[in-house]
Amino acid sequence: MDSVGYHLAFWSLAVISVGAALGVVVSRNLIHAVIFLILAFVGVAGLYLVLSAEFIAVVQVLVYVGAISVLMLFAILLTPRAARDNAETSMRYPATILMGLVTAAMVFVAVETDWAAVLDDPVAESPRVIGQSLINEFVLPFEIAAVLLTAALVGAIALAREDPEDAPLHDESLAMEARRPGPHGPGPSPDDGDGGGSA
Amino acid sequence: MTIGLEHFLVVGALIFGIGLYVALAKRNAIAVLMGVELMLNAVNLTLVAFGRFTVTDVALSTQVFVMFIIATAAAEVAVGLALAMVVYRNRDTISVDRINLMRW
Amino acid sequence: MSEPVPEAILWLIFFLPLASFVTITLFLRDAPRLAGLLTVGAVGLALGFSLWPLAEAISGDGRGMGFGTHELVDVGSLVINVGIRLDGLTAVMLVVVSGVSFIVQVYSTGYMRGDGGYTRYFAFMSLFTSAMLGLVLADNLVMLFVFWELVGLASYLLIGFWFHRPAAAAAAKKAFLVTRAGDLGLLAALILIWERTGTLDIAAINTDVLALVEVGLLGQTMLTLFALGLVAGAVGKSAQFPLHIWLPDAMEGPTPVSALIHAATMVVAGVYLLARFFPVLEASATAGDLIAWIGAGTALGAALLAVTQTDIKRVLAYSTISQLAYMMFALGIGAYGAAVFHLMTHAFFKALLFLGAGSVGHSTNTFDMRRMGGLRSTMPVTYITFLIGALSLSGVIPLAGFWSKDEILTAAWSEQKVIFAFGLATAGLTAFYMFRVIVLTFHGTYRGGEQPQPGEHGVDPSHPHEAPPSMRWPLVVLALLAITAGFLTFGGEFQTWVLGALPEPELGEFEFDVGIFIASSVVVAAGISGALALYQWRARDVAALRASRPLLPLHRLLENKFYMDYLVEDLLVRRAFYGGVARAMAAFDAVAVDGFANGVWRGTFETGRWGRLVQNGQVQSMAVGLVAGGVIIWGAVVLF
Amino acid sequence: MLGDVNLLGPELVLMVVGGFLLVAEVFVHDRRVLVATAAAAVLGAIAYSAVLLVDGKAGRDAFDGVLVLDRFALFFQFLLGGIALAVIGASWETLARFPSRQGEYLALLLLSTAGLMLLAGTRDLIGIFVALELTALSQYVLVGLHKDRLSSEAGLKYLLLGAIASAVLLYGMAILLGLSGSTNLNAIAAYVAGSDSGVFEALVLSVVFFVVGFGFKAAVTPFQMWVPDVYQGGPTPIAAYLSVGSKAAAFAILIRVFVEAFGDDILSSHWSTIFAVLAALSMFLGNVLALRQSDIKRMLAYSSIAHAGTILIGLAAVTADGSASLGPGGILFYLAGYSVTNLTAFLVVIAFYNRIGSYQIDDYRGIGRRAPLLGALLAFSLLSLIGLPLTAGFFGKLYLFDAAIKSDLAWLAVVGVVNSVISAAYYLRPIKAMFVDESPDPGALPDRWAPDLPLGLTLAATTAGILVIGVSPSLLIDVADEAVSAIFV
Amino acid sequence: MGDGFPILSVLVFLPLAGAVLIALLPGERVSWTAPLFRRVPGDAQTRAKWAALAVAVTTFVIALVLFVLLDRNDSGFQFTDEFLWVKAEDVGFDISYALGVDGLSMPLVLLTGLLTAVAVLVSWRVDLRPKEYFAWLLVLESAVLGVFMATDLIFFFLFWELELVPMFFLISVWGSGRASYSALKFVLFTFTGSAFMIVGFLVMGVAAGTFDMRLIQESALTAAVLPVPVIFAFVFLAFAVKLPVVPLHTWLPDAHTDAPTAVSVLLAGVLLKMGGYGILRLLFTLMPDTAGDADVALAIVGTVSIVYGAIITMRQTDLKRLVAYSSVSHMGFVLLGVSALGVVGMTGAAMQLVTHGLITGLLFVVVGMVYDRTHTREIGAMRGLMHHLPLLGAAMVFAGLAGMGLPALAGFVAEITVFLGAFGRHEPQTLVALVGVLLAAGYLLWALQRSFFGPRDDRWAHLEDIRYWWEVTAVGSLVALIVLLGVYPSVVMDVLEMGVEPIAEGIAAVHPDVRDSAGISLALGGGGP
Repeated sequence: MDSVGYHLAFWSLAVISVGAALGVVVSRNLIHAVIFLILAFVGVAGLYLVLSAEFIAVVQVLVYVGAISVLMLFAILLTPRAARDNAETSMRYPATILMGLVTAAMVFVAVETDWAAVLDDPVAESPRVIGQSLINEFVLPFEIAAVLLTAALVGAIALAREDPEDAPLHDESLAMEARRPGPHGPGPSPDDGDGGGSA
Repeated sequence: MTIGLEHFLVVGALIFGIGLYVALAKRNAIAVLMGVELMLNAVNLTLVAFGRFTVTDVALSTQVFVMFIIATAAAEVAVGLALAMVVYRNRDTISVDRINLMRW
Repeated sequence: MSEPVPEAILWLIFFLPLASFVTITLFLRDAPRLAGLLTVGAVGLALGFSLWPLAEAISGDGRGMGFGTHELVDVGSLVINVGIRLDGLTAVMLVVVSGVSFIVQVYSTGYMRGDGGYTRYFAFMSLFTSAMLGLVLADNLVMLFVFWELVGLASYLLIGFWFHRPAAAAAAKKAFLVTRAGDLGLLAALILIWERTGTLDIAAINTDVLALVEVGLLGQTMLTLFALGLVAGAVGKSAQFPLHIWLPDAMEGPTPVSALIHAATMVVAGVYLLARFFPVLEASATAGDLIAWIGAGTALGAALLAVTQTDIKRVLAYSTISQLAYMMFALGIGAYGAAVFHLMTHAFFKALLFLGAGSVGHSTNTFDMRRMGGLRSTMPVTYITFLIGALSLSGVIPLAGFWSKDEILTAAWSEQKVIFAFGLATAGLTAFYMFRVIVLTFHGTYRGGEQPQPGEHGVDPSHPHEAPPSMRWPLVVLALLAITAGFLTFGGEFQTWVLGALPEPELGEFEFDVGIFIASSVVVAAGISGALALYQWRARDVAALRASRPLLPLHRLLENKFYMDYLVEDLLVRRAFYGGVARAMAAFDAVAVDGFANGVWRGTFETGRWGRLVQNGQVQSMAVGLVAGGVIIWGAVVLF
Repeated sequence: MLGDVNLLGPELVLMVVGGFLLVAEVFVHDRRVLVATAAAAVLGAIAYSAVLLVDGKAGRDAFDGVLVLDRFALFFQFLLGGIALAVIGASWETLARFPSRQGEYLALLLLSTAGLMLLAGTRDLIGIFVALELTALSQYVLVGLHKDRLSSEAGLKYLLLGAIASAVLLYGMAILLGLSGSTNLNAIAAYVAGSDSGVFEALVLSVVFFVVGFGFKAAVTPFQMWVPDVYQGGPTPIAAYLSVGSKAAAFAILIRVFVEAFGDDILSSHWSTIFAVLAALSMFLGNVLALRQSDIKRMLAYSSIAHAGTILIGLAAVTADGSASLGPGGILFYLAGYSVTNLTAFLVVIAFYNRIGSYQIDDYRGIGRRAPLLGALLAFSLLSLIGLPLTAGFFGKLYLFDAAIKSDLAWLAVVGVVNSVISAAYYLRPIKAMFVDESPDPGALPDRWAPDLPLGLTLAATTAGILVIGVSPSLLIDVADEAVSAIFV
Repeated sequence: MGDGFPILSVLVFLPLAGAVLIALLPGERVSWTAPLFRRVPGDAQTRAKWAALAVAVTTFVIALVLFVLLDRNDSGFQFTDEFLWVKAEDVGFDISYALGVDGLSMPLVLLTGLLTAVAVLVSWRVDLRPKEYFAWLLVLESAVLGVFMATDLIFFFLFWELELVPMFFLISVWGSGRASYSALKFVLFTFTGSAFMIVGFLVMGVAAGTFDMRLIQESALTAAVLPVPVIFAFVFLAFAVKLPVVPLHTWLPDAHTDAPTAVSVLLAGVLLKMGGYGILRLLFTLMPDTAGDADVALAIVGTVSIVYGAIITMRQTDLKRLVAYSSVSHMGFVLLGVSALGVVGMTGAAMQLVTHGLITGLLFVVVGMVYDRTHTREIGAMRGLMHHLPLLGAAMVFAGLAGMGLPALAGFVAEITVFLGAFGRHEPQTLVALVGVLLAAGYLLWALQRSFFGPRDDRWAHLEDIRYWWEVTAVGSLVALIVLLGVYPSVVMDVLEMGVEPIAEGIAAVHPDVRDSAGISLALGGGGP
């Protein structure tokens, strides 16, 4: 269990996945960010292998690397006029602090909690078992998930496709544009005259 | 020392944090989605780790859980990207800084 | 020995004028003649009926006789009754009030003829008469207070009768407020006595209070406070210093009103009140001395002020104040009978004087003596009667005024020499200013009166003429009374009736002190001759005399009425209170109190307005809020 | 197994018909058919629940405890079914704006409703998660379905935030799973009851992440920031749906998880404090920020935040003593009352928008004179939101404040009443605009105001609801009480 | 009596029904009822006002009959009419629909009936949206009647809140000046107060296990989650706002100034009374011990209200505002009276409620009539109105005199009773309060002098005096009652005393030192605090 390979595998994979995740953060170009993301996914898949969850690892590679990442690449390519740089918003400072806090909290919990952990070999783990549990105790979530995927699929299609009535923007938004308060300050709302108990 | 549960949890925590940062700080909506995906991966990793290290049939339920998460994550991304497309069609941008017609 | 008066009769005396008031206001608004006649009739009947109780009182040596009481309010331990107390004092007051009122009503029918508010006038007059009668009939403090206020109301309405004159409206308000300031004292006394003794019945108070004091159940201080409250009320109503300032202004009312209300009846209510509670006053030395000194001071001060007035009614007004003060210090020094006696005589001759002044004004259309003169020839009856009144007031033997005043002086001599001195000086001054009035008004040459204001009814003053009979006869009757009323004192008759009203009645006796008689006569003669010398024969130039060094400051002082009006009205009320305190508080109310309430709301709304900035629509800021919330909560729970 | 499916009946009806609609939309374009089908489906679901109730199936659970059909779940099935019906009724004219997406719209509405019902009826973390995602994804699409600037923006915001929130929630679930070794709430409850201080931080972390995840759905401060934008941008019927439907389900699952799983004394003392604070925060933030809104949809959004706070009082009032069930009971009662009330308000807003094409309160000036009935209904619902007597809102607040006082949270009750005062200030503004102010140009106001039939019927129903609950609340009180007593076993 | 004919329910809901009827009268929007009213003559406004008058008068007559029938020897609630409304004992509160009148509430009910009728009369010329207007007036009456009759805390609160809605509309729609500002201010002030009140009620109900005000004992409240004084304060806040008590009074002048005449009449005439009534009915009945401890504070606040209010009134230049502020001063007497804790003081306070209702009602009626004619309320702008409006002027003078507590008029009886009752317990406060009487005379007479007296002013030549029957009726009835209560107060006072006695007994039970006067028998003289 404490074989060198095991150590090596864990550490390298951990470094890869975390490093790749950091790469998503630092890379200047969105495409590169996606590449790093894929790398991170792969790293996590490796960690699954280390955890001897082969089946999940496979799914991970298939779905994340195969589907999601590609999907994102497509999305990026489909939005040519949008900025391609991987820039950050003014939220980065609070985000940094928050990241620190959250990570700290999680690490604290991970380290300080006395988990009922055991180190001996895990119960044999096979796709079949998972499949069985899917159609036994977890059949209901399974059904729901199926519906969910359908819903998402159809929804995504409904959103993405061009419908005849969408040609002109809906007047609602135009009206909103017209009434939209200026970008600076809250802007005097039309009711400032008498909105309430004070005058 | 031996590689125990904590190690994987810490790795998960780190990835979660980084994902959070990406989600909170990146300007491009798609990048934000990437961040979310990272966070979900962290959760998955944590779950699988629990499945490996804490006894009983948790293994099953954890991995099943992960399955569901992966599935929904995919669905989420699909819908998200679709919405991003719509926004792009309307506004020629998917920068979260400019997606603020509505405020106050 | 006549048979006892049925209570109904007494009530009738009170209700007759009231009925006339109600009838007039409700039905006779458009029938002036009828209104006048009704009033005269009602009051006349009342007079007639009030002779019976008088006879009763005479035959019974004025012993008090109570009638059953009628419960008005009964709440918890508070029982408010209405009831009648009849004794010498009441009887005398009844006759005086209804009598003078009757005469004045007759006079008014002539005097007010052609005035727009004729009916209103008589309505108010009836109201006043009935209220005044009720006041003297009342057998308990609350009822007394009720009518006490009501006569004040009537006086307010009648002073402001010509409300189109700003001066009149102002005077009415002033009169009501100033007297009401005094009434607060009375009210306080009422509350206090009830709270302490649980009774409001006058007779009970007069007897039991003393009993309580003797057994030490009721503290001397409490008694004194009670007495002081009464004194305050009296000072207000009877226009004693420092609350005398309203009476001169009250002359804005029609002259008959001044005669009836502000000379003969209402203003003596204060004296009546103290006479009613004479035992209490006696029991509390402090209050007695206080009222004695107030009286003495007011008597002299008012007399001095009367000297400089040029308006005949104001002269009479100040003289009224001074005469009331006479009665006051009489009461203060314990000359109870004398005080009431003077009250009666004064009612007659002062009413006479006012009515005379009225008829003068009626023909000259002014009350400014500088525009009169020489009316002796054109208005003989008025002159003669006025002269009688003046002599009686000055206290010339054997007119009524002499006897009453003489008694007071006698009592003062035996009680308090200083006060006696005050009284004597006042007597001299009185004679002086009265003859000043006579000379300026009736002697010399006519100075042409005053043209009536446009839009007001008035006569052409160029040819003054004697008043119509309806105004002449009242003068004559009053003159007779002013001559003869004094003789009631012989043998202490009058005193006996009045003293009979006291808890332990005693017989009055007639005492005549030659020394005092000589003293007063000399002083009076001096006053009269002084006036004649100055104004008739012009021995000295008055104007120069006024300007002369020693007299100048005094004259200033008198012209400005000791600066009392200025002090009270301008400084105290207008500047200090209205312009100062009230203003500050109003500002405080608007800025601080209301401002606070509004401020809270304004604050909330502004928070709402600027707080919206948090929702800046940037999706990641929302996410930050979301996650931060979670972390903070976790930290909070784990750390604490 | 079949018995299990039977218990799943109501949701199944919705999911099946929903799926059918997705397909049918391709060849059926007649709005009447589609709407009728959807309505029928919801009615069928409700009927099914009724049958189950009458059948005495209440209290049974299925699918190895993943699904439970206790009175609590049934209560929410009826409530959510009613809400869905109302939303369908409200959507008639809205659908006309995207004819080629009517099918998806209705289908997703049904699916998300099914998800909400499952949420109220599941007792398993995985079940919770999947149900949550089902509703969430459908709602993301629904919000964006206008596909115009505002709608798409709202959809994207909702999705991004929702994704983050659910990621956080998932981490919480993961920890809980790792600790307790089970996804079943009962097992978790057992574990929590026996847990020692060594796992306290972890437990609290998962609890807090649950608060975040569910608080997001329930629109509780500080997880509420998406609410105004989404309500404003999304189709108004959907805004109405979110304001009552998601809220109801979110509170259902909050109650279930926190009472059933985290009901242990020490832990509950902690989270009841958390909820008390959050309740106060939500009320103040919602009400104060609503004061200056000029768009009535946005105003109602903030008000729904405030009401979420008020409802949270009920959870804060869960204490160890005998009256523990009072708070949750109050929540259920309040949710029912709030649903009818808020739906009425939104329905009138929709009716007005269909005529004047504006959500600006200032554009409501003078409407009360032209459309007295509609105006009166809006006014009535707003008064109910304030909590004036003889309305549903009154007894709701009474019930919750009563619960708060019973569990020694008088201060929270005071905060609550103070907030009702603040809320009065802005709820009165539309009323004033409609009935007091005069329209700047009365000529611009249309003559015809009558709403379309479905909306009219729905409006009548919801108004009746307000009145009934407001005048004789006893029945609902008993029902709510029974429902929650199913949780406290 | 509980199962007799539910006469009180009829009384409460008759106006409401009338309101509905009026709302359904055919008008510009309501057309479908037109056929039903084809026979009825007149336009919408005429129908509305006649209907309103009919309903109001009927209500008043019923109230009058009840007043006569009221058993003078039964100090409990009579004509009671109750059933369990909200049944939820397992969640811990039962709310009952419970109506009843006793000596304390009956006169106020009568007053409400009368003033509403008067309000309808003075609104005879209202032609702006008349249907809504009269409907709201009647709704208001129902709410107020309910407040005076409810014997269940929550039921009481229900009517207490209900009254806000009609007031909001009446002021903001038919008001003048900053109407909507004043309306909102009124609503928010009242609502703030009542918000705390309901908390107090809930705490009481939870502790006592019932909301029936006849069953709640203070002893039970000691176990409440809040200390009893806090409950007392919470509930008092609502009544203090309503009464109003300085410094919570600033809504009153605004509301009065901007409200239409009829609403001012009702506001001053009956709405303020809800505050005083509540203090007696709830605070003093349910928490006698605390009330007894709070007496000094109450007395001080009352005195401050009297003097402060009067002084502020002095400065007012708007006739209506002046009258409004005078109400602040007069309501102070109520507080002073109740703070005496004795029968006399509290009866005086209750009497003050009734008499002030009549007097201020009359004042507002007259001021309203003046405003309708001169279209100004600025005292400075008026002068010599008396010449052209003698009757109106007379009414104004009468009202003014009554307002300053002139004897033989209603106000005096109440005030002197208050003084007599309060002096024994609060000597300094009472003596200070006496000044209020003088000040009252000051501002009223001064206002009269400036507005009605003075030289003839031809600007007013065209004005017409009181001449229409509705004006005469409105003014005449009030005048007559003021005189009647002035010369024979027992008519009402005995009834009030009957209502107050149990309250006083309750207080005396826990505060043995309470007494009206030393002189139940003379032997007690000289004692006292």
